[in-house]
Amino acid sequence: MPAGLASGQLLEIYYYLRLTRTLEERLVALYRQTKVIGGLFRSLGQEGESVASAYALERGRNKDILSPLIRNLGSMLVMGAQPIEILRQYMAKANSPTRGREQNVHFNDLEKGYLGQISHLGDMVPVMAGIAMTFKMRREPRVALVYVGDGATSTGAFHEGLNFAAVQRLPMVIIGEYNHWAYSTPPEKQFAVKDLAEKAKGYGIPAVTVDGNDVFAVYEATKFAADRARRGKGVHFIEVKTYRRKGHAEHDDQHYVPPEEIEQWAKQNDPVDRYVTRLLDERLVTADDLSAIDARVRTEVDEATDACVDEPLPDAASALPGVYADPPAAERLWYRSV
Amino acid sequence: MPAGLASGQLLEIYYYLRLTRTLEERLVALYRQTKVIGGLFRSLGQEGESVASAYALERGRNKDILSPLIRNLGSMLVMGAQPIEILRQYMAKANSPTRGREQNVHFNDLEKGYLGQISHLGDMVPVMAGIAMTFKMRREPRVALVYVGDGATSTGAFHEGLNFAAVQRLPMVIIGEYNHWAYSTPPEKQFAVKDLAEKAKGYGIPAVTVDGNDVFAVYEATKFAADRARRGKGVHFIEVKTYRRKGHAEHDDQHYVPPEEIEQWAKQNDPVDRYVTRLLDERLVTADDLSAIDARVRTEVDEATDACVDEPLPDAASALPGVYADPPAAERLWYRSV
Amino acid sequence: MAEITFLEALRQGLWEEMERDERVFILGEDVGIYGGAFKVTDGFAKRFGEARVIDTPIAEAAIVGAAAGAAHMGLRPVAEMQFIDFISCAYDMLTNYVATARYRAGLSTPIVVRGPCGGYVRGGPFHSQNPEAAFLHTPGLKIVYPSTVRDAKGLIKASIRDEDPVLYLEHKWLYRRIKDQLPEGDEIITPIGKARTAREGKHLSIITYGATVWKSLEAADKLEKEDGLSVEVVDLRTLLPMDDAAIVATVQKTNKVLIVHEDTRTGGIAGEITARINEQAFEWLDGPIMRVTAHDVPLPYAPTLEDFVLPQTDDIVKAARWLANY
Amino acid sequence: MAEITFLEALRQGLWEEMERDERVFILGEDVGIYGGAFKVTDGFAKRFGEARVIDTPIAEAAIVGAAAGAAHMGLRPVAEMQFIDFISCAYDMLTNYVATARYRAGLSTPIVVRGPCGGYVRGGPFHSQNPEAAFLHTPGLKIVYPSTVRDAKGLIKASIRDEDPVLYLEHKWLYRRIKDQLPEGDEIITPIGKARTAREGKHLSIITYGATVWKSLEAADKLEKEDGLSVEVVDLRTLLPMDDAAIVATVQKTNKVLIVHEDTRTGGIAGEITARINEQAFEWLDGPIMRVTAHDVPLPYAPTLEDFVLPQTDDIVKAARWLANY
Ligand SMILES: Cc1ncc(C[n+]2csc(CCOP(=O)(O)OP(=O)(O)O)c2C)c(N)n1
Ligand SMILES: Cc1ncc(C[n+]2csc(CCOP(=O)(O)OP(=O)(O)O)c2C)c(N)n1
Ligand SMILES: [Mg+2]
Ligand SMILES: [Mg+2]
Repeated sequence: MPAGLASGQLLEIYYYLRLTRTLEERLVALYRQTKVIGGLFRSLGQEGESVASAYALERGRNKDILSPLIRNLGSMLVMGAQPIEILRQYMAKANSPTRGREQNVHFNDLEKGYLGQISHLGDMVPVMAGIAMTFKMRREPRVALVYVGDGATSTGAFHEGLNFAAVQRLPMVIIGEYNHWAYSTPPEKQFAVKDLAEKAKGYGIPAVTVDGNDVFAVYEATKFAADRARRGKGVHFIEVKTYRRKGHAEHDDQHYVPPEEIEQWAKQNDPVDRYVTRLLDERLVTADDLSAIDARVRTEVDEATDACVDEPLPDAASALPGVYADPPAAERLWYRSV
Repeated sequence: MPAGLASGQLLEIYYYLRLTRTLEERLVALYRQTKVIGGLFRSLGQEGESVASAYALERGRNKDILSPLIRNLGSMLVMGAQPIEILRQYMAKANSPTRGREQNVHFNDLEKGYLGQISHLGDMVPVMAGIAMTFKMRREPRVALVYVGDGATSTGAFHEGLNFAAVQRLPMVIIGEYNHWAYSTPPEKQFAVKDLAEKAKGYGIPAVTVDGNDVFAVYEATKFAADRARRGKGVHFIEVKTYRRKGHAEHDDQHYVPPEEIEQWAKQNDPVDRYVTRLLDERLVTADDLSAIDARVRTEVDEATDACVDEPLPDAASALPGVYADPPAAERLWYRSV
Repeated sequence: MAEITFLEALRQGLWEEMERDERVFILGEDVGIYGGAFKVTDGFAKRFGEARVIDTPIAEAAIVGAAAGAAHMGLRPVAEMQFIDFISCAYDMLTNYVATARYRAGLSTPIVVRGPCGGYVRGGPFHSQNPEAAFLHTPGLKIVYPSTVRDAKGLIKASIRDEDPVLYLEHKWLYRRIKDQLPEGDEIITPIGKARTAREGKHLSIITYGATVWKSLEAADKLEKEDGLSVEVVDLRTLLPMDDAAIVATVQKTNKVLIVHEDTRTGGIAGEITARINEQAFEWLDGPIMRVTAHDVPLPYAPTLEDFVLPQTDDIVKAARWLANY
Repeated sequence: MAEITFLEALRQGLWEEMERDERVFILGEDVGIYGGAFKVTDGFAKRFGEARVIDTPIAEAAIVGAAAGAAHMGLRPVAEMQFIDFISCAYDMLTNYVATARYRAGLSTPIVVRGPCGGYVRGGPFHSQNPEAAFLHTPGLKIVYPSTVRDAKGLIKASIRDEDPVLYLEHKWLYRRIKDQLPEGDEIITPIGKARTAREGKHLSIITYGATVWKSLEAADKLEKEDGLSVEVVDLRTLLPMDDAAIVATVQKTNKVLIVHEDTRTGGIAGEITARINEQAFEWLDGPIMRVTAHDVPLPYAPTLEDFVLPQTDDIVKAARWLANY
């Protein structure tokens, strides 16, 4: 079995790949119906690295913890985030994990193992270093995994956090996503090295570059890095080469991208297609296994959508509580009660 | 002649080395007499790299520009800062370059070629990148040189500024000062690489490590880097290995330093001693040449001290003007005139 | 004379300054071929070249710091923050290095840092901020915040020509919502440091800026119709340095002041305005200076929550009524 | 009962919390073997080990961010800024990530960020800052600023035990200048959010905090002796959330308010206090609320300049006299 994955696991990975893509397609439909509030961010063409890297972690109550970015929906699903939670977040529903306070994938469940990001790029690297530091202090065999985009590696926060973790030899894995774009900015305007791995080596940690659209390669690299970190050997950097096939967000028409480039990646280098081809070529699973999963995913996404699409937005006054543990709620402004 | 330096230049370099050390010794005396206001920072043992790197630049009106740190007094003197300016700064005199507003070496003369730092470490790297960017935009054959301590390489500002300069291929030289301490913090608690040069390579720029207490080595490395930058080949990083023989500032008793370590550097690896020994061994200058310079320096420092030590502090109300070009002055507070 | 949007006016102002003065250049994230997240610099790279419209790495401290270095050397950089929320990453560079440069070291640092700010657009906590209060106690920095099409253009031009660093705040909600005609030909410059009377009135003054200028005007109309109240609306336009003369004048005229801003109540700049009125026009007050502001919470994302947290026209109406009857 | 300094009281408070609760740990620059630039953590590494007293790289954003991550996991980090001036480098992390965490994502982030602040010590523009105003419009953050030996200890202990992030500001000028005896044995906790009446009075109230509490007390003595004025001095102790009840109470008692702080006038927190009094106790005012503050300049380094720029006892005396005669 490739990467020592049992066929049950191979199908589970396929399930998460398919779920990520189908769920995002559903979000696009809802976006077009103006049911999504704010922007919509796609990971089309990058689902492989998100799912495979998360799948290589130890999952379940209080195991490893990762910090996803807007294009790591797949990694959250692997850690146990539910499609209905994602749908509710994007539609700012009262029942969404953040009760309509924050957007899209910006939410967390530390027990399941994911910490929601904030928009300010790079900030999650120091924060995840702090989580890894806690694992080390408590001698818990746990790992913190943080994703960072090729563009976000230019931020001071990324530098401070990665260096901090490297010096302290914290159990942390960083996935550097070389997806060829930071909004409209290409890598050559973002850094002067060819590979993010070169950059990472400057922190005194091992760094590898893998084919980000090869599910098995990403899975194996992450497993190796996580096990190594778990054994107390410190931070490990994994660069995944992939491609952002959609715009920065749905509004972005990608006029700055040579169209044939997207075409080519879609046709020849789609992570899901490549995964399926290999599974079938090597007779690891049957076409029926896969179409069964496709059907199951469709049903799940349909049911999740139906269950929440008509849910109410949060009650206005619910905006006040929870700024502090104590005092319990911000005061209502005086003129609201005159 | 070593490094292609004529004997006149060799003596000039010696003059700046001696001037730096003598001037700092004078400041210590003034500090003990409580004439210095605030802290006193020494570059004892590091004078070589400051003087040699600055000496390798093109100097004179509107040529190269450098940005010194608290331990780069020597580099400022080479660029034309006057001993009396330094003395006045440390004593916060009315006639000091900043008229008592800022401390020690925090002042500038952009025409002579130095930009004063602010205390916040790392911030000068982006600023000097901006100056280098101007040289590039105007196609001026000028270079910006910025010093950064081993500790300050941990800051986000260093990372953002260096990466920015590297991507834009700006005419900039960075001197990374590996002086074994950041206040009380040793390099191994500051970064996980052995040499700062390894760190710099992660930015896609050439980086070398040189013996920072070998005046000729630093001079040659800087000259090479500056010429290269001048030719439009972009940023160059030079790590100088040296040693901070005094505490972070005069108040620091260095209890965290193995005393023999300081001893050893003082005895076997003092940059001035090494320079003198070589000059004499190779008969490049005579002992008389040197003692003549020693005498000249003593006189200059004495005269500068006598000329300013009894000068007045700034007039109180001079604190108000110059926050903006317009409005011309901050208002005096109402109760000062009731 | 064609109608143009607030955004187009800003764009024109930038464009004209780039044409007028070759020392002016733009740097920021995606400002080049892409033309900026909100298309403010659309077409600039084509016209002025990539050497004067520079796409930078994602590094706000480097953007502001590099702008400062270039300004020391005589250039006139205009730095864009993709959203003004990200200026927090350059907080140190702007407050410690840039703002103090002239005072501490005699350096001139004529830079403009500009970017989209403000809420009412479902941006959530990190794409809706109003950072003015965090920069108000920064001597050496100027802060301008236009609310009209004319001032969007007039203030960007004045900011670029100013000898000191200017933080130029542009409200996203105004970008395409506000339209006006500008006289062609004659140059539009709005002096920095001067407020504007957006509406004359005699019973009560509303002092405000940015998006809430429009909500205040709406409220003023309503109060006129429904209560026969004559409400004066003062648009500060420049927040730092503040136009004390204009503030005092309106207090002396109406004797009642309501300060309206979109920022949270606690620590918002209404406090500073209140203190200045106390010091300079206390005797002229016929009632307490009151505030209409956002609630003291991070700005939530759901429309129901955002609308509840941010000040609305009805809030202004209610508060003004209460104060008028005081 | 031995007399101890302000600094020793802070040190004791930290020490006791480290002894009491193994979840508490310290991180910062040179806090370990060196014991911190001002020796606040002197001896801690020896007693508690380097695993709980962590020397970090020079990276304030990482220090605060890592503290936040550890706090999410149940630890109680105390992060030291070597000088509070450098917190500007963590401005984004503290205001955007840390302060919003509970509200936006239900995360608990009980961290303390502490460091030496303030002037009167010839520190120049970058070693003398008072950052409180920049953080005042940050819902989710608490700000405490002790002025007494007792509160130095009581507030650090309360801050460490608080469920939310606290910015603990310690004035360098008080470190070794202020001494007091503390009862041994019984535990000293100063509740967050409660002001303190430093001096009872009936003619006029001075509302202040930090170093200027002592200058205000000095002024009050002088005014008593020379003018027979009875001046009340309120020490806020907690700046966020503010103790409105205490502020209103003193206004109702004396009807005249002078606000004194060391920060620059424009944008300093006196504005917020003035606004709150206007809203809650306007009718009780027999005179304008006036401010005694620093001038609006970066703090210069020369003694003559620093003394001129910062508020002095005589300034408070003059201003109070003026207000008393109003
Ligand atoms: C500090 C900061 N600056 C700017 C932005 C605006 N911004 C949001 S996403 C983005 C591009 C990110 O590119 P990359 O890190 O490569 O991630 P990708 O979108 O490719 O997944 C930018 C500039 C931000 N969120 N944070
Ligand atoms: C951003 C920032 N954080 C902390 C400090 C306090 N500080 C001043 S000097 C110093 C040590 C600097 O070490 P290094 O960069 O190696 O320079 P060196 O003193 O060795 O020349 C520290 C921590 C500062 N000035 N700026
Ligand atoms: Mg990218
Ligand atoms: Mg050092």
